[in-house]
Amino acid sequence: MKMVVAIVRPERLTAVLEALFQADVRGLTISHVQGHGGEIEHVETYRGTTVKMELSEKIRLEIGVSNHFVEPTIAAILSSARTGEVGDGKIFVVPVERIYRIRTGERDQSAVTPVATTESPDS
Amino acid sequence: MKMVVAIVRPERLTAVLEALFQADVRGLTISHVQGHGGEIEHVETYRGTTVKMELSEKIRLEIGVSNHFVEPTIAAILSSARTGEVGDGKIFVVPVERIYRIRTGERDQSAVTPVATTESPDS
Amino acid sequence: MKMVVAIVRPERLTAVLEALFQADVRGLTISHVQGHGGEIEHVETYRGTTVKMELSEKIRLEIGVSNHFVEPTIAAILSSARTGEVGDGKIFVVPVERIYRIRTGERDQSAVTPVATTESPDS
Amino acid sequence: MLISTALVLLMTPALGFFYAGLVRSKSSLNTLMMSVGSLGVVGLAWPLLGYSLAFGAGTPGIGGFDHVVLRGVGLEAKGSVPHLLFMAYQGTFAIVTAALISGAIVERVRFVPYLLFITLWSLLVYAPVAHWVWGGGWLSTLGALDFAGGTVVHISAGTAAVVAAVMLGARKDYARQALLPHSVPFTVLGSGLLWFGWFGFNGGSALAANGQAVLAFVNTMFAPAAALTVWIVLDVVRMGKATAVGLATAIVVGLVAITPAAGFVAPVSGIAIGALAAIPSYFGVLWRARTRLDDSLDVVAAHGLGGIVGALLTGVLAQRSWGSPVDGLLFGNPSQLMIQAVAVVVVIAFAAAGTAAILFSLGMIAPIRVAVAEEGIGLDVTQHGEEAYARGEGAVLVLPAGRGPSAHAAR
Amino acid sequence: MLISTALVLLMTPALGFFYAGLVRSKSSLNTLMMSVGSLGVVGLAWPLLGYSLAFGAGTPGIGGFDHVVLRGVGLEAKGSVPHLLFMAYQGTFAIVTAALISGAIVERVRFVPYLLFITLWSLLVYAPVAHWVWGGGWLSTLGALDFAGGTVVHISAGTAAVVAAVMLGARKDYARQALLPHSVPFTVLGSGLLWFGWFGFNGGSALAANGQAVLAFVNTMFAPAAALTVWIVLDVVRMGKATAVGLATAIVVGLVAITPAAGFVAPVSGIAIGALAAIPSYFGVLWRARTRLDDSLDVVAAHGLGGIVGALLTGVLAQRSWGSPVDGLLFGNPSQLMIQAVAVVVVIAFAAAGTAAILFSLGMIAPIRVAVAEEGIGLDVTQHGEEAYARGEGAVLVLPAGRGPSAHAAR
Amino acid sequence: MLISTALVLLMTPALGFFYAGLVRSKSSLNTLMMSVGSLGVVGLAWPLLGYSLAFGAGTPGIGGFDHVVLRGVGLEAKGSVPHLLFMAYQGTFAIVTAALISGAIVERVRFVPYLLFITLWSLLVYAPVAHWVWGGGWLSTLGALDFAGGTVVHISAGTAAVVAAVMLGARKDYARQALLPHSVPFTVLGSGLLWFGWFGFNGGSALAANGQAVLAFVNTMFAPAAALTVWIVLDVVRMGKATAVGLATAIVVGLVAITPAAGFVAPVSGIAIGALAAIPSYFGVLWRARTRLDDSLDVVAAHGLGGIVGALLTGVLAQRSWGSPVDGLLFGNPSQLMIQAVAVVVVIAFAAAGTAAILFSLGMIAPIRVAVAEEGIGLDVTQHGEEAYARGEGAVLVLPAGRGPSAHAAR
Ligand SMILES: Nc1ncnc2c1ncn2[C@@H]1O[C@H](COP(=O)(O)OP(=O)(O)O)[C@@H](O)[C@H]1O
Ligand SMILES: Nc1ncnc2c1ncn2[C@@H]1O[C@H](COP(=O)(O)OP(=O)(O)O)[C@@H](O)[C@H]1O
Ligand SMILES: Nc1ncnc2c1ncn2[C@@H]1O[C@H](COP(=O)(O)OP(=O)(O)O)[C@@H](O)[C@H]1O
Repeated sequence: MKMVVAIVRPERLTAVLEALFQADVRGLTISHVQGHGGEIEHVETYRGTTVKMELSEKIRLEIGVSNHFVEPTIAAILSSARTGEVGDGKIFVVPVERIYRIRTGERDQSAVTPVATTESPDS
Repeated sequence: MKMVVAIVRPERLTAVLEALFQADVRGLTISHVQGHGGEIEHVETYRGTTVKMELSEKIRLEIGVSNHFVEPTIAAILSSARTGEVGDGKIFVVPVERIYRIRTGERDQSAVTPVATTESPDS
Repeated sequence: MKMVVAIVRPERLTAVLEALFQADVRGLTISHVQGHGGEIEHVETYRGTTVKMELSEKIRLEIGVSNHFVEPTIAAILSSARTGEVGDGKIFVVPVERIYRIRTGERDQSAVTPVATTESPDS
Repeated sequence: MLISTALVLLMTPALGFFYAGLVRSKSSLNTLMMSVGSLGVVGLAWPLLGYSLAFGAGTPGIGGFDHVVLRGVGLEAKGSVPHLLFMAYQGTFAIVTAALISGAIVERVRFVPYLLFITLWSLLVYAPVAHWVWGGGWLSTLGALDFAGGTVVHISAGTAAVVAAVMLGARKDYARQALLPHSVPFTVLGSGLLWFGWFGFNGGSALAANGQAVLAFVNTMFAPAAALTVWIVLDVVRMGKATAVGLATAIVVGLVAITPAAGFVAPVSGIAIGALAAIPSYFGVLWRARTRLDDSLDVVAAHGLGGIVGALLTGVLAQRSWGSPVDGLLFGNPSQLMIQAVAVVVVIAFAAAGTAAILFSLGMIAPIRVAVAEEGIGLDVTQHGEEAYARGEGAVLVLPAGRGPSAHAAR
Repeated sequence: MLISTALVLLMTPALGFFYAGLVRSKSSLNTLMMSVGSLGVVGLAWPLLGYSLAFGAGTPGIGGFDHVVLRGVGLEAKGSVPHLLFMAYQGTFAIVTAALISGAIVERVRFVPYLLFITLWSLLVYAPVAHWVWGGGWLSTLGALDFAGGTVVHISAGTAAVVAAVMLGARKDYARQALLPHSVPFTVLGSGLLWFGWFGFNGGSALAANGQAVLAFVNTMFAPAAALTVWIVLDVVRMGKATAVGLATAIVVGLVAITPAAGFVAPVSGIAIGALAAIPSYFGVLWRARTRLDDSLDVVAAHGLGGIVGALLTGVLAQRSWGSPVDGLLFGNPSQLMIQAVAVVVVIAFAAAGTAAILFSLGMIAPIRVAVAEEGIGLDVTQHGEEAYARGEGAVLVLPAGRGPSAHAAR
Repeated sequence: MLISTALVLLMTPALGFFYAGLVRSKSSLNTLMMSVGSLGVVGLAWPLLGYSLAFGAGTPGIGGFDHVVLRGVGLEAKGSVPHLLFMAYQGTFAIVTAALISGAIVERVRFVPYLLFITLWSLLVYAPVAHWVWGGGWLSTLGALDFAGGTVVHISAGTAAVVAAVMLGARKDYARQALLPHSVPFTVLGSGLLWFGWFGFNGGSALAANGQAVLAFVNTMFAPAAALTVWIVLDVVRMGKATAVGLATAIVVGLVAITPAAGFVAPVSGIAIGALAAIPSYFGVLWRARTRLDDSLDVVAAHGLGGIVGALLTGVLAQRSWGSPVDGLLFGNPSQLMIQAVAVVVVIAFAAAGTAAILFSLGMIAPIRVAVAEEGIGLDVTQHGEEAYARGEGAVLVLPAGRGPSAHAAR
């Protein structure tokens, strides 16, 4: 199993969620983050104080998936989050050793499988 | 060493923290996240605009532990975070290669060991 | 490739960013988190209600780096984030299997290499 | 008078902010609307019926129906102000009194039953009490002093608060989790605007811009200042720190305590009332938090206790030389204190009985509390389908029912 | 009068908060400044020129230039108030009317062109219409009733709103993404302060603290209460839930509708106007959201529709026995309703044409809309170089240009 | 007058919001309480002692003790208003003046020493200066013009601000990190309410609703409008962008500058004063940020410079034909400008010396600054044990000391 961590632009979030749901990825967690990369900094002024803002708002998605879901998840994000401008973000794939579903205590494969779906255990 | 990442309900946080402290897990970091899973969506209306809210508030815990602490940590979370309703959240266990304590520069085992406690180095 | 995750004090963030940029680490993502460790708790009172605050504000940095960048990144954080008081935070190094740059679809090494820089592919 | 009325009207949204700042974010809109809603329902019930019950000719116990739907309320003078304006001014009092109660029962009440409750309460509890004291009823005959509403407004609301909190029970998390104010600045904003509005409340109660209005006004300025200072001292002595929530509370306590006395006592007595009233309320707040009584925003300690202390001290410190119709205990008239005590006790008893009866009856028709799960989610989403501070992530537009595919395609 | 003027002035920041709460956080300062900016530019243009165009002696169509730069505006009485005060009071109306329009075009307009637009609008559209109705122009000769600005203020602003929204186009995300209010408490705060200020707006329009002022005042209190209650009922019937944004909107609708009628109708009629006006505006808001018209904050539904309903109902319910110069339809004078309708139609036509002309001309000189990318980033950063709620992470101080290394070393 | 007093009282919480919005979230409550606390301690010290020092009969240098604890302050007329009301009105000025200083020393001062400081300051600095100018002291004998407090309020507070900022030193992060406003909307809210309250400040200073009050009122409306417009122009010229913080600041600068002149200059001169005053304050703000002077919220640039410019321009533009007792330079009386300059210089010297003496003495008794570590944590938690926006995670209820196990079990 893997954890797919993606940093995307806030304004693409709706599109990314849609793409993920269509790829049958239904469990995910997001958070507000701020990122620094190649983006152009913007300047703000408050009275006499001028500041360069080095960070821009991003959304971080964290998606635990079983192995055969990794590719579709990445494909969905890549296609939906892209604008082509600097600052589109990154995807990281991190190995996961175990997953539990807290509600039932189920482990690994079944922990990330929505109840209605069945899939071959290949994590 | 492992990183235990747990997504739990905000209203269970107090209970989870208590359970972790009792299991002698004293170092952890939390953040506010929003999750999508099997939860029932709720609808909001602002004047003529009706929206379906696909995400619900969750808390993410991130706990770096040495290997023999993994089981107690998971057990503590599983028992304290459960309500039995859909939306209780997940636990992910991710491998960690190194840990540093910034204050001292200590590494790995000793970096996650509170000063007062001693334990066998088995990570 | 690795993901370096660091928890630092908010008031050290400016220094940490500076140190990282000087170490040529230019891609990173931060978020607001709250941590519990050995810090002294503080007490707050709202009318008749007295509470102990078990969590203190921290900043979490998440930095995806290629292997030969791990050491400089850690060194930069360790030196810039330290105050010597309890509560300085931790660094975790997590293995990463793949990295994508969303804008271009580039993978791994080149996904975390700023356009202007060249480096040997050794992840 | 016009401006006094506007000032008192402003007190209701101000109260909403005072209260909303003190609750958790997930129920803050609901708390705000508990006040603002009163502007709607009580604001409508008053001209239609309430005013007549309170100020219509009637028995010593209650007014009649002669002014229902504002019949006979025109621009002719009633005392020194036009009748219509008098009615509106009194209406603002009814609105804010009903809204005061909400502080005791935040974060757990269904919105529509709540609106019914305060509407009925304003008609069946507030209007009679107002009649007794100000509408020519038996308490005014008895000679009870209540300049601007210590008994009518604050004691009756404080009593209703405790009864409602007991009958509806505590929030599920009360005394289990820390329930912290989500926005102390809003609470301070509310207290600042309340103070501002209270100048209309007390200053306007002289019903003219005369010497008594000046006295009431000045007392309304310095009594809270004294309460504020005493509260800071108590805070610093107890904890070494003065709290912002405490300051905001102290302002309200000082205002409540001076209300029945404002036009009847010397300015120095006004300062004394403010200073003295801070003490019982301060310890009342501390004591309440140790009990099982989830009077969530301390309506009892602030308005109930503050109102009682004010009403009794009025009986002690009132001075004919400062315009009071009778002297108080300190100026040689001990019986006035008795009369004040009678008024306090009777109003408490009546308001308690009335509130209980209304809540009980309503509870027969429909549940008043929300479900436990809804309490967990928060009342903003479950009662109003809104969030106070929406960020919009993960919000998916729902096409309005009537928008067919063609309309959509046309875009 | 003094205090009425101050109250109306407060309405403009209040409007800013009402509007700013309804937009996304990233453009909230811009929205707030669209109102506050009007205090600057329209507040300066009025004494320099606008007042003369509106109230200077002139033709039935427009005033003259005799009061330019306040020439001849002194402390001598104009009617019952000093001329200078009359000018200032009218100025507050001009300021708030121009600011009203901003609600239709939030989150997409460049700030400086916007300021030019409202300045010109206040001179070329508002001033003539004010002249027609209040400055001795042809609509006052015709006998159109407009107590405190139903046509002049609300219908003209509502019309300008729809024209501007159409000409500038919708926000890029409109009807694609959910655009949610970032702070409903600010919206409620704004509506509370608007109500408070509106007492000056309507109450002051009698230009004296007389019976008519009392009537206007009382109507300003109970009409919104009725609108509020009706809105709650409609919300509950439609969705089972009353919304806070709805409550805030209802207050404004009730206030708008009673504005032209405030000093001319019986209090009971005032309640009826508030209650009736809630209905078209309620459905107007729903209907608008299904269209492509991004009148973002529903200026048309609240001010346009509310103003029209109010203006027409004034023609129906006005009563000479309550101080109106003529009776309305219900009291035996059907022609008044015709006159009102004429006023409504003419003002709509003129305001539409004028707004379009100004926007078109401005658009020739410079783009009025921001670039699409700037819309994405938000107008606060792109137009003002500020964030409403900055947290300061990753902000690096830029040394001021003039600070050389020596100055720096000195530290 | 009553309402003017209420308006000025509202200015103090308004100022609290203006200031609190400009600081970091972690010290925002502290900043707010620095203003609200003044309502308590200065609000109590004034009737007890300050009023007597300022307005009691005495020497040209200071009043006496004849009105201590309000002795002899009753409802009899003092000039055109009741003595008691005059005292209260003046009290609101003392309160807000003391609170103004706090802007220079936010985020680093212990709360209780701060309260002692402003209390002493109001007695030892403010009261004498008020006596000189308004209480029959030597500056009024000299003929210095100060309508509503340009020297007494703004110059004295601005001077105290710079002295306190120098003596207490800069915040530890000043000029090292970006210290950004945590809530610009609160700052704008504060400036809006300040403007509203300032109508009482200037309008009420005529002590009657007469022609002079009208003039003062109108000037209070258009001078800030002019300052606002000029500030926007300066911002746009310098950076291409108008800022919201700038707008809020401009309003205050315009209000400050017109204060000494409000009832003495023609409306057109008032507009000129507002417009001219924006310029030095604008560049003052820019210049200050390059220095080591951590006058954190620019009290000196806004109130000090604005006050000086206003006081001097009063000497230039005052006109007997508009009610001023003497003409200014432009109207043929150059000596008035000299007198104004003397008043400015003397008040600066006295306020500087007095402030330094008080701070020095207090510093002998107890440290005034918080520890460096506390500055890092923020003053809300360390000084008040509260957070402005608590979310409640990780908050564990502490059982009150007195709650024994039995009481707990009973639950
Ligand atoms: N090495 C990294 N580690 C973590 N996050 C990164 C890294 N590089 C970039 N990011 C995140 O991705 C965002 C966009 O990255 P950037 O390099 O500017 O764009 P692009 O991928 O289009 O070249 C950044 O704001 C940051 O949040
Ligand atoms: N695959 C996943 N990856 C990351 N987070 C997840 C994943 N699945 C669920 N979550 C998180 O767990 C929460 C609850 O999950 P859900 O599937 O609804 O409940 P349950 O585990 O009770 O079936 C979600 O809101 C989301 O935050
Ligand atoms: N085991 C852990 N897992 C995750 N985060 C931790 C862990 N231990 C500490 N932290 C984070 O580091 C912060 C400081 O840790 P603490 O142990 O108090 O300080 P120190 O490292 O100086 O001993 C905590 O507030 C928490 O955010």
